[in-house]
Amino acid sequence: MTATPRAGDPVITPALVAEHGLTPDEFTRLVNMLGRQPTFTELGVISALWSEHCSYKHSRPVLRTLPTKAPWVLQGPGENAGVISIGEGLAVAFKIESHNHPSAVEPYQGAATGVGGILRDVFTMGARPIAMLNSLRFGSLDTPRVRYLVGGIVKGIGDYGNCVGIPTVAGDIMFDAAYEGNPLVNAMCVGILREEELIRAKAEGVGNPIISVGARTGRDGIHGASFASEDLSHNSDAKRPRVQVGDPFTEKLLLEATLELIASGNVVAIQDMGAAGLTSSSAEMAERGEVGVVIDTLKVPVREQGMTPYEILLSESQERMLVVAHKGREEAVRAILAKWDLHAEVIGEVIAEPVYRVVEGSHVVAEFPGTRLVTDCPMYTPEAKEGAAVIALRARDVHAIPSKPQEENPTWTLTQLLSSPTIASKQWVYRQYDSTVRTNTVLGPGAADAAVLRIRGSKKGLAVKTDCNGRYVYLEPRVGGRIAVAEAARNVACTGARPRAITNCLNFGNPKKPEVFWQFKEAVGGMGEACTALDTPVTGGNVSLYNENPSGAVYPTPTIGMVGVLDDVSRATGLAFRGPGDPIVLLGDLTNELGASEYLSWIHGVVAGAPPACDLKRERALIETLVESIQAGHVKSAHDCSEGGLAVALAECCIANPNAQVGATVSLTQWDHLPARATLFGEAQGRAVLTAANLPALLEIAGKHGVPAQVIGSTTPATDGLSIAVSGTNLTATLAELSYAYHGALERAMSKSISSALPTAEVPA
Amino acid sequence: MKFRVAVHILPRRGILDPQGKAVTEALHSLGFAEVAEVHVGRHLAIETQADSADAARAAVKAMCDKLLANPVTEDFVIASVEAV
Amino acid sequence: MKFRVAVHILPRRGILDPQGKAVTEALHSLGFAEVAEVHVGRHLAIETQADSADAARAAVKAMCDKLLANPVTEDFVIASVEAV
Amino acid sequence: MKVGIIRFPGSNCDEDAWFAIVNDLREQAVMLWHKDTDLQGSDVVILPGGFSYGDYLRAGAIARFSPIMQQVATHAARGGVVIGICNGFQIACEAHLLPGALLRNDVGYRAMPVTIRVERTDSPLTAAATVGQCLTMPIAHGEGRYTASEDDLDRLEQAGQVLFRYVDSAGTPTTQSNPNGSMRNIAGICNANRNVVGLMPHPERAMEPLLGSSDGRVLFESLLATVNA
Ligand SMILES: Nc1ncnc2c1ncn2[C@@H]1O[C@H](COP(=O)(O)OP(=O)(O)O)[C@@H](O)[C@H]1O
Ligand SMILES: [Mg+2]
Repeated sequence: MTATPRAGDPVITPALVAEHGLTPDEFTRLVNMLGRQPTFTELGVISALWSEHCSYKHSRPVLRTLPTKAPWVLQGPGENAGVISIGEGLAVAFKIESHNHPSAVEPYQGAATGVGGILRDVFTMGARPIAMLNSLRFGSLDTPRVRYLVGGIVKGIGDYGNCVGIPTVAGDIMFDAAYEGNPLVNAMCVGILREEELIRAKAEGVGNPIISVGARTGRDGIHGASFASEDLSHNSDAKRPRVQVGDPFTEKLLLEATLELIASGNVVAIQDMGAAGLTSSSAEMAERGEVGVVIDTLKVPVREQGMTPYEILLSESQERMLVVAHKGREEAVRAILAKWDLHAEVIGEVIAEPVYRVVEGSHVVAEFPGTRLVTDCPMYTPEAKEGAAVIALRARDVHAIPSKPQEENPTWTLTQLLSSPTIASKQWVYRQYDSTVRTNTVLGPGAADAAVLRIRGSKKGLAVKTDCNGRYVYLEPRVGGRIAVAEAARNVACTGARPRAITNCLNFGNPKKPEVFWQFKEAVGGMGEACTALDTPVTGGNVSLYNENPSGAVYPTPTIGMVGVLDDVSRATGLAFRGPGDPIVLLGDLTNELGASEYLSWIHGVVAGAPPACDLKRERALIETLVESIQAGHVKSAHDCSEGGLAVALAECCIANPNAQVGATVSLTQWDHLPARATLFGEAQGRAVLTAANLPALLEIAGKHGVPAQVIGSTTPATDGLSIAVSGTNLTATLAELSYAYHGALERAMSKSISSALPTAEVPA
Repeated sequence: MKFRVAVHILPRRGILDPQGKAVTEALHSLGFAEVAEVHVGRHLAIETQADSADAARAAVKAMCDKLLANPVTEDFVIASVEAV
Repeated sequence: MKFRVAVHILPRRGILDPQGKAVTEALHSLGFAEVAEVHVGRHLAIETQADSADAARAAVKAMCDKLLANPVTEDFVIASVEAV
Repeated sequence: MKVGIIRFPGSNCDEDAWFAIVNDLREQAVMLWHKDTDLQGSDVVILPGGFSYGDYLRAGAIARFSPIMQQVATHAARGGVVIGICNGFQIACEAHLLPGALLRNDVGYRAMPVTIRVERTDSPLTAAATVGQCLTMPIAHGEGRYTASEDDLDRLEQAGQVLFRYVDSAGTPTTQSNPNGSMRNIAGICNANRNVVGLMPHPERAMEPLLGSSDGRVLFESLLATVNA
């Protein structure tokens, strides 16, 4: 059969091809593949499948270099989500995904539908979602537009997850002018399943019906996938109607129905209709199963009259899934969905003939030979070259930057840093997220370096966290890529969990720019090195390119979503000091590193210097020390040193729990060869601040792993405040002043916002 | 002069209106089978000072454009302007 | 016949309307100092079959009494009934 | 004790309630589907938290018309115990099983631990507690601002129907300790017959020290004491 145009189809012109984002070479490839001119419908299908978002055409060769295997990895990259075994027959499915472009245009719905999409990716594997995380990057909060974005995005994430009833338990947020105009919204979902329940999105079995499940198809978000592959420019505003609206209520029904459907054994495969909707879900399922498919657009349940096959295939209406069922079980499938007030409609069939065919009743509107529609896309390896500007910034001698007069008093500097939105408590955000629903949250947002969840019926627990310091990656991509993994692993290990595997979301600029592609290659390289060294393979992820606007690209931001396992969840350790009289132990060492620090950026407005060195052997040793000593019960609290350095980490340990604050008296005078500001605010890697339950045992374990460990002070009653002796000066602060700076900063910044009155921040009721 | 201006804000046609859908289905199950469609939006009653009704209307339109309605997903109508 | 009925549902006077207050403050901070007060309620657009405009109005009133408005805290007004 | 937990489309604290009864209290529980028409001999009915019907229109407004709500009303009219938690409280108010209404919080959605003070012990949810006892447990809601007319509130107070109030760490109801703008800091009430109780905080999320608080236990133990009395 051959596809022929429908009455009223636009004529295929070079301009129309260009509008669909296809290069002339790509179009030639399409014509060769078909052996004829494409129909309009075929052009639409290919423009979606060969978009960056679906095809990974600029990133796939680089991604292939990442380590993806370990005995506990049950499913690596290539499926809806990665899956690892955690023993006892239990497995964890998890994945992170970006919704940057939709959120920039319509923050509330863009972020909400991002959460919806990643949830579906996890429950289509047969896993019950148990936790959500989110990683956000914004410009400066001084800008009303940024406050509007923050308000809408946070509310969108909260409303969706809260309504579905999945706790949002962790994440990370940073603010930097580099993200002005291009906020990053990465959402991660973690689910749990029994190993035997794992199901893959692989169409199989000739004659099996293909079923559309869930919401009806409307004209929402047509070409969202190609949209996500373009720079945000001024005329993006004209593309606004593409934005989809989420319905978390339907999602909740879909979640329950899907898990019931999988348990029923009636289905072969399930996939979310995400970016490029029906097109990509059906093509990807066919490709994995190496089978042909036929789909009849007249059978797809639609929300609006007169939708064309083109629109039906490319719609990104939310809360829909594509199911391949066993032949003859159609009624059983319908019955399960009907229980949840959802529809299921047979819209096609798995066929032996190796083609991807779309019909509208009896009219063939698209037909592609072969079953490799997605991977037959052209692959590119663009030129990669480091930008001269970054080389110069990195080479700058940041120690030559003079201190400000106010820094004479290091308490001033500390309170300034604690109120930097990047460091300050994110309570304003996570108070909008239900973090305790499902009653598994042992350590929620703000309580520990990573969130900890118990697993019912097991002694084990999971620790999860997202991280990435884009400023480090910008200034030295390979090192920044390593640090992103190392920091996420450290955060997870600080709760007592062994880091096990990662998912990642690669947020970069336009890959056709040599300096951007260089960042991409280097950062992924560094990430891979760290994953190998820390034994945390990559199980999946997502690439978001073209995060640019006329003023430039975002910082290269390879967000890491880390999953770790605690053997005994009752040992899970928080970051807050637990009471007076405990010895404070510093694991790791102090260095004279200030480059790329939050101190330079927030206090001096300087983004320069090399990021701190990241020695992966030492990171590994630190992690081993943390896991072993915490699981043995020798540790009362643990917090790693990250943005703001040791002084900020110590302050956070004192004030993190607003209801039970604890003072500390610390001496760092043995490092008097270092400048005080490097000692206090330098961001040397591989460090953590602990309080010991059993000091000799802790020191012994550190010694065994070759990790420097010293007692630097002890905890005191809250009334004693925080005091840190450094060479030549003394930092003393009341906990009240530290708390005011840290706990109130974000709320104060956002209270200038009018976003709480904005409509996007108000609907639905 | 003081005016009371009423504004209706409704989800744009064609954009998913989950709230309207839920209410429609609820009305059906309550026996109001004759209901074809419901859309749920916001009603704003704004009391404001202006020199004339036209000026009040223009000011409220500016408020809607700037803040009250979401240009991406909603349409608004200024339903009435009354002197009070 | 088919009718489009518009309903306004507003928080009863005297009941705290934090949303209205937030909108008022936001308008002030955007420079609309002339705004005295804003109340935010719901606007419903209902398309329904009925034999006459009066019958449509009566049916919608019944829907409001039963489901659409909360008698404890809200007042509703059937603002318009139009044949379509 | 047999507890029937009603699952509405959009309920999401139904399993949490089930675990609280079955795992923590070691009593019997049964999940009841909203389309069911039989309470299966439940002594106590729990309307759990969540977003029934997406909370579209108003929280709880659509769920109250679910088929099983007729049985719940009959059970309540016969003096049977009904507990509405969070969304369940909203449903109970919409169904007129409890007086008043729960409006949108003055500050927007809030998820955080709160402290509530037990005001009365003559209710099935507080029988095992003591007056003035302070309990810490999570809230997680956007529409929990308890509202009624001043007269109705006076009547509620007089009849001892206010069971819980939001308080500070010293046990005093203050504006600061009120997380949602509830009138008179009300966190939970009962009906005039004292057999239907609604509260916004989540006692079923505060059953184990591992999760940060076991202050919810005393409320579930109260149910047990009431049913076995
Ligand atoms: N977007 C968010 N959503 C939920 N929790 C968050 C978010 N951002 C930060 N948090 C929580 O706040 C705490 C501090 O986070 P972060 O500053 O990233 O810690 P660290 O510096 O150790 O990586 C963590 O418990 C984290 O999970
Ligand atoms: Mg940390």
